[in-house]
Amino acid sequence: MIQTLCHVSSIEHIRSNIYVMGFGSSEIASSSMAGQFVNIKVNETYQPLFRRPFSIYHIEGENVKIIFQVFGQGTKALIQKQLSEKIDVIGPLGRGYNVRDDFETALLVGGGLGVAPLPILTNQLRTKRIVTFLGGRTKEQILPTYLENVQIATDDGSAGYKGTVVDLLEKYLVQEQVVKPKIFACGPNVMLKVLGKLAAKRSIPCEVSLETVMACGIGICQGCPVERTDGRKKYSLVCKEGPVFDVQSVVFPL
Amino acid sequence: MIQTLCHVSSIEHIRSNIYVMGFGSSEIASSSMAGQFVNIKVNETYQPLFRRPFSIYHIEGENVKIIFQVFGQGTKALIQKQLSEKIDVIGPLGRGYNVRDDFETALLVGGGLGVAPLPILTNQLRTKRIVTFLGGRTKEQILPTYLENVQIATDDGSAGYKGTVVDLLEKYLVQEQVVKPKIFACGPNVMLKVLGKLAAKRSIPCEVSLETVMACGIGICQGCPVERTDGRKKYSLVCKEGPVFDVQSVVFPL
Amino acid sequence: MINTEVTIGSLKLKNPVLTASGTFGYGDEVKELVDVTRLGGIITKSLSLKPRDGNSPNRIVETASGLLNSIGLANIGVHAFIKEKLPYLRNLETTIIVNIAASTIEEYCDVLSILETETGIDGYEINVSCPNVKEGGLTFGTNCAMTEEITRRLRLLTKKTLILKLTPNVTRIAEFARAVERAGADGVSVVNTFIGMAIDIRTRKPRLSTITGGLSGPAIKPLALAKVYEVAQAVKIPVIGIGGIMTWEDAIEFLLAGATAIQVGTANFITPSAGVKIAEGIQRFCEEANVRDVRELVGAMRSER
Amino acid sequence: MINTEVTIGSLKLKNPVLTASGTFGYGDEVKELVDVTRLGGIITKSLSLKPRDGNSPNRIVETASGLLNSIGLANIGVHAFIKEKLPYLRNLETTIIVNIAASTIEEYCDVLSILETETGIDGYEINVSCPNVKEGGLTFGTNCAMTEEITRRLRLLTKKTLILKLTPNVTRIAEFARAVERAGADGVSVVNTFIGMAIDIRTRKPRLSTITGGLSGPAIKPLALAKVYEVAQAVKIPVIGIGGIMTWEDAIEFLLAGATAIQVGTANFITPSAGVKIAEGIQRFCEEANVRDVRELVGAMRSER
Ligand SMILES: Cc1cc2nc3c(=O)[nH]c(=O)nc-3n(C[C@H](O)[C@H](O)[C@H](O)COP(=O)(O)OP(=O)(O)OC[C@H]3O[C@@H](n4cnc5c(N)ncnc54)[C@H](O)[C@@H]3O)c2cc1C
Ligand SMILES: Cc1cc2nc3c(=O)[nH]c(=O)nc-3n(C[C@H](O)[C@H](O)[C@H](O)COP(=O)(O)OP(=O)(O)OC[C@H]3O[C@@H](n4cnc5c(N)ncnc54)[C@H](O)[C@@H]3O)c2cc1C
Ligand SMILES: Cc1cc2nc3c(=O)[nH]c(=O)nc-3n(C[C@H](O)[C@H](O)[C@H](O)COP(=O)(O)O)c2cc1C
Ligand SMILES: Cc1cc2nc3c(=O)[nH]c(=O)nc-3n(C[C@H](O)[C@H](O)[C@H](O)COP(=O)(O)O)c2cc1C
Ligand code: FES
Ligand code: FES
Repeated sequence: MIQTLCHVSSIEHIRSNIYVMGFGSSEIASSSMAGQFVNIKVNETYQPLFRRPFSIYHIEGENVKIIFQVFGQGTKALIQKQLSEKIDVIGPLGRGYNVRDDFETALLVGGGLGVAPLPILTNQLRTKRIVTFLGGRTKEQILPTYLENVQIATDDGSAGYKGTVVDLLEKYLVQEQVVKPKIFACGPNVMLKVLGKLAAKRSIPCEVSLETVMACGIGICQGCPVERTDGRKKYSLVCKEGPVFDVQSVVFPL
Repeated sequence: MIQTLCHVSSIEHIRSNIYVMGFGSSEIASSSMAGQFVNIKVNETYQPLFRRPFSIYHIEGENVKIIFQVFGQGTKALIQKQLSEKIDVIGPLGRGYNVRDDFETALLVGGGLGVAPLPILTNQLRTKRIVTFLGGRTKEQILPTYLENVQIATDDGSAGYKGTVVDLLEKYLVQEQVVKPKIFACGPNVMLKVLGKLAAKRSIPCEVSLETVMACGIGICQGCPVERTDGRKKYSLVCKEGPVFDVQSVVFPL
Repeated sequence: MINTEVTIGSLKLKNPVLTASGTFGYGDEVKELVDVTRLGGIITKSLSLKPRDGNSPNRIVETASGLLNSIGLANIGVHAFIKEKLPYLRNLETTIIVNIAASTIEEYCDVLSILETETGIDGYEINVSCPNVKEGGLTFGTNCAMTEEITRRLRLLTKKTLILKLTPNVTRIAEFARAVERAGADGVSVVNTFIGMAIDIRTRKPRLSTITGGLSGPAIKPLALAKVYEVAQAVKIPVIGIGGIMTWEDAIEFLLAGATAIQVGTANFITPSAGVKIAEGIQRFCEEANVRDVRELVGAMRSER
Repeated sequence: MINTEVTIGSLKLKNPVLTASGTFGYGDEVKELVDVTRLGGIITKSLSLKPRDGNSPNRIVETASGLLNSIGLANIGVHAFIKEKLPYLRNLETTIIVNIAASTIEEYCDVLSILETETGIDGYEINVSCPNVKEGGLTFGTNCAMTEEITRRLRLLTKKTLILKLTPNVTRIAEFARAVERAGADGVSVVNTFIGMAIDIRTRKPRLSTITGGLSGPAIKPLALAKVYEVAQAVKIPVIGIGGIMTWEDAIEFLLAGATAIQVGTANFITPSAGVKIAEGIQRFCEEANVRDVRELVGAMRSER
């Protein structure tokens, strides 16, 4: 974990309001685990006041890439950046996916921009068999770059299976013989919650990456609790003990 | 006086941290009097919260130009603007110089960026004889563009007379026969105060443009008082009753 | 058709958006920039019996998302108001509420009595909460019994809508709201500015000539909203929400917290037509959220867990 | 050589910059990002007798230049603190001040007594001002007699530096400061957060699970500075200024207003090394302004007109 001023190395406009931005930091690039995030101060003003957390999307040499949708003040400020301008980044942060478990098939599930941690994850799962399931409202929301064996679900049927990505995964599990599977997911809470039920029913281990509002991202504000199911303690901090959790260990706030 | 979203039509980097910016507004361009100002919302955030007032520098067709020095949050945000981006301007505001008095020679005096209202003033004084006195710390601060019969004073002697611009004016008045003069000035308060004494001594009418912090620029906040000497009332509002005042009518806050 | 009309005492406002006292002059300064007839109403700059010069400069400081002011109730006095400003205001098709400030109970009574003889005034807002004057102001506004007494005395003098404007600089604002309700006020305006200060570290002098001043603007919005909520829980008379309202979204927050109407202050300095835009935004929000009467929003925050 | 050391009670701080309770964890979370030995000291997250889970989410809202929080004093409890955190803190070359929160006077006494048996703690800051808990918190902090009584009782239990942390949510904070001075406190921390609130207009729900919370950050700086000034005029014990300090310039303002030391809170969330940078900035300012002892700045505002 470091705080560093790094140069913006790439800004790609992917589609409609989705951008991929790269910045150079050999320290972050060399130490990031899939599912971890960076916390970015998008400008030098108090508007916005907080940093904005973004999943690490891809690592290319010394460059760390994030993918984001232009949404509010933070992301609007971010796309104002010019190439080689400096940005203030803290990372890598949080606990990522556990890729060292005993499993053979990695089932990657991304809903909408929940695809964000899947490319770096794909990279770090090189020795495993990977099947990737992407869901979105329309085909526009499907971002298969860097991914392997991609299966698509869209709400409006504009690409792939018409329905939710969890339904698609369920159909796949029914139809195919999957050897020692483990699910790695990221997406909206509603999706993760339904996915948790499917994983429980089929006894498949499943890790999910959560989002909450974060003031600090490093465990000093206590602002990002997620309720636990295991009774050991009431809450975990998403920024420090997560953002990746065993899907069965957390209660999804809807 | 209108509020208008207008396009940035030009951004010129004049020298070191001084810029001239133009924006298109036929209404403002056609109704501006020398000494009036525009009040600009430099971005859409609350940082800075207030508009920033700038003297009207020059009018070119439909384009209104301002000149400014990059200083703090407002001017930093202003130079981020791209050509043809929109900015939110209120203007023209305030009471400008009275160019219809009974005088024959206009003595224009500008200290530093106090040169700002002099080009438009020069234009509106076309029928008079004009002599312009510019002062600055160094030659870098002298901006003679659009001006007539320019005489220069610098503190360090790097251009023209070595000394203050008021001293230079005094020398000029001693040496030359000036017919029915009137002084039009803008600059730091210390300069205007000394100038006021010279004008009083020589019984020359003298109007000066003042600066204060302004929250509204249109007379609704009562935030911009300048103390009066004439006892009629204690304060005048710089934004509405000024920014141009008879130098003998105001007390300079130093 | 959506109903945007709200009622405070006997007063009907065509929409819930008023301009806050001291932030819209006497209403005539901005006529070139704003169609004031589209506001719910105008609250004029605080008037005192005699004209007041106001505090010496500097009176204004810009802070992070805020405005610190120490105007000191500079105003032309009630007589000049009647002569120079009221004729214009009287003919406007919008509600006119005159704000009164004073240093003694008698002065409040005098100013109100003088105004009572005039036509064209729809109601009064009583400023017992200015942080920037030596006498009156907060000495009254932080004294609950005094605030109650002022209300009681003024109530005897007018049948028009009487609104007390409270200061947030107290431990329990609800007590003050209850006191003025008891004393017969038709509404409470919540809040005036928060006491604040800034220092120029270069000169080591306070940035305001009076050392402390009042903070307004977006910075105080969360604080003002909490005060409005506290008061709305405590009294039955309408609450008028004020503090950092810059957009229609901000205004809706205040309505949901329990405000029947809102006032736009600092926003006018940046965009004099802010109030009109906010009124339009509220209307549009109602259309889109299928709210047929803006009053349905008042206090409609869902606080169940 | 410039002296940057300041004294609070018997405690010497190597420089006037402390990290504020609840905004720097227990000091160990940030060791990769900050050289904590360059701080004047660390004030740890409020400790209660038993661990506290804290409030349910959502606990955090970003506002205009501000942070609204309702953490609810989530903490590991005094025993776990002693076991898990103190060993690390004890060995740091910086001052450690432990902040204590409680729901009863007895609990304050119990926690302090337990901590008294440990080495490595240099002083205590008593939080009687948390706006986000049902019991204790503001019920104490807005009650002057109670605040005085807590101070008196705790004073009997320790010879270490005892600091009371006051809430700004009162009419006259100076009265509280005088009460704790009278009761034997070595210093007062001014201020905790301001009560605030925000509503999600789409869901119509409050953005915080507790409806209201506490506002911190740049938005409150002018307000906090006015409170510090008020308190510094009223008491002789050192005042520790807190509220919206993001830069060394902000810190100097608080010193000039009368603070002997300052605390950095919200700024840590954006830049965990903010405190160190502020300490460096103060030092540099002294060098450039030819101030040989930082204590010369304390209360050095020039308020003559
Ligand atoms: C661990 C983590 C990883 C993330 N990774 C990514 C990523 O890879 N790509 C990406 O685009 N975003 C990601 N986010 C979200 C991101 O941090 C920003 O919140 C988001 O980009 C919007 O920021 P903004 O400043 O543009 O909008 P804001 O101005 O902050 O938000 C506008 C509105 O949306 C609401 N809002 C903002 N964020 C959230 C949220 N997370 N949940 C609910 N409401 C919200 C706000 O309350 C506000 O009303 C991640 C968040 C976390 C916690
Ligand atoms: C009628 C009028 C006309 C003006 N015309 C011009 C012009 O033509 N060109 C130009 O460059 N500027 C002009 N100004 C000043 C301008 O409005 C801005 O104040 C200035 O550009 C600095 O703004 P900023 O946001 O960059 O700095 P800020 O961030 O506002 O200021 C940084 C620091 O400087 C101080 N400061 C800012 N402005 C002033 C001031 N006027 N007096 C004393 N201290 C101040 C602030 O208190 C702050 O500490 C004019 C002002 C007025 C009132
Ligand atoms: C420059 C200025 C002058 C003000 N003058 C008055 C006044 O004369 N009387 C009054 O009751 N309130 C006055 N106020 C307070 C406002 O009416 C309002 O209560 C406060 O600014 C908070 O609202 P805002 O955040 O929308 O500005 C003034 C506020 C400002 C900023
Ligand atoms: C997330 C958060 C948690 C806090 N927790 C505590 C706490 O446990 N005990 C306490 O005394 N103050 C607590 N505070 C208050 C801060 O210590 C400080 O007084 C306040 O934030 C104002 O300073 P700032 O504007 O620099 O943040 C907390 C503040 C924040 C923002
Ligand atoms: S975001 Fe601060 S503790 Fe998690
Ligand atoms: S700046 Fe508002 S009255 Fe002049």
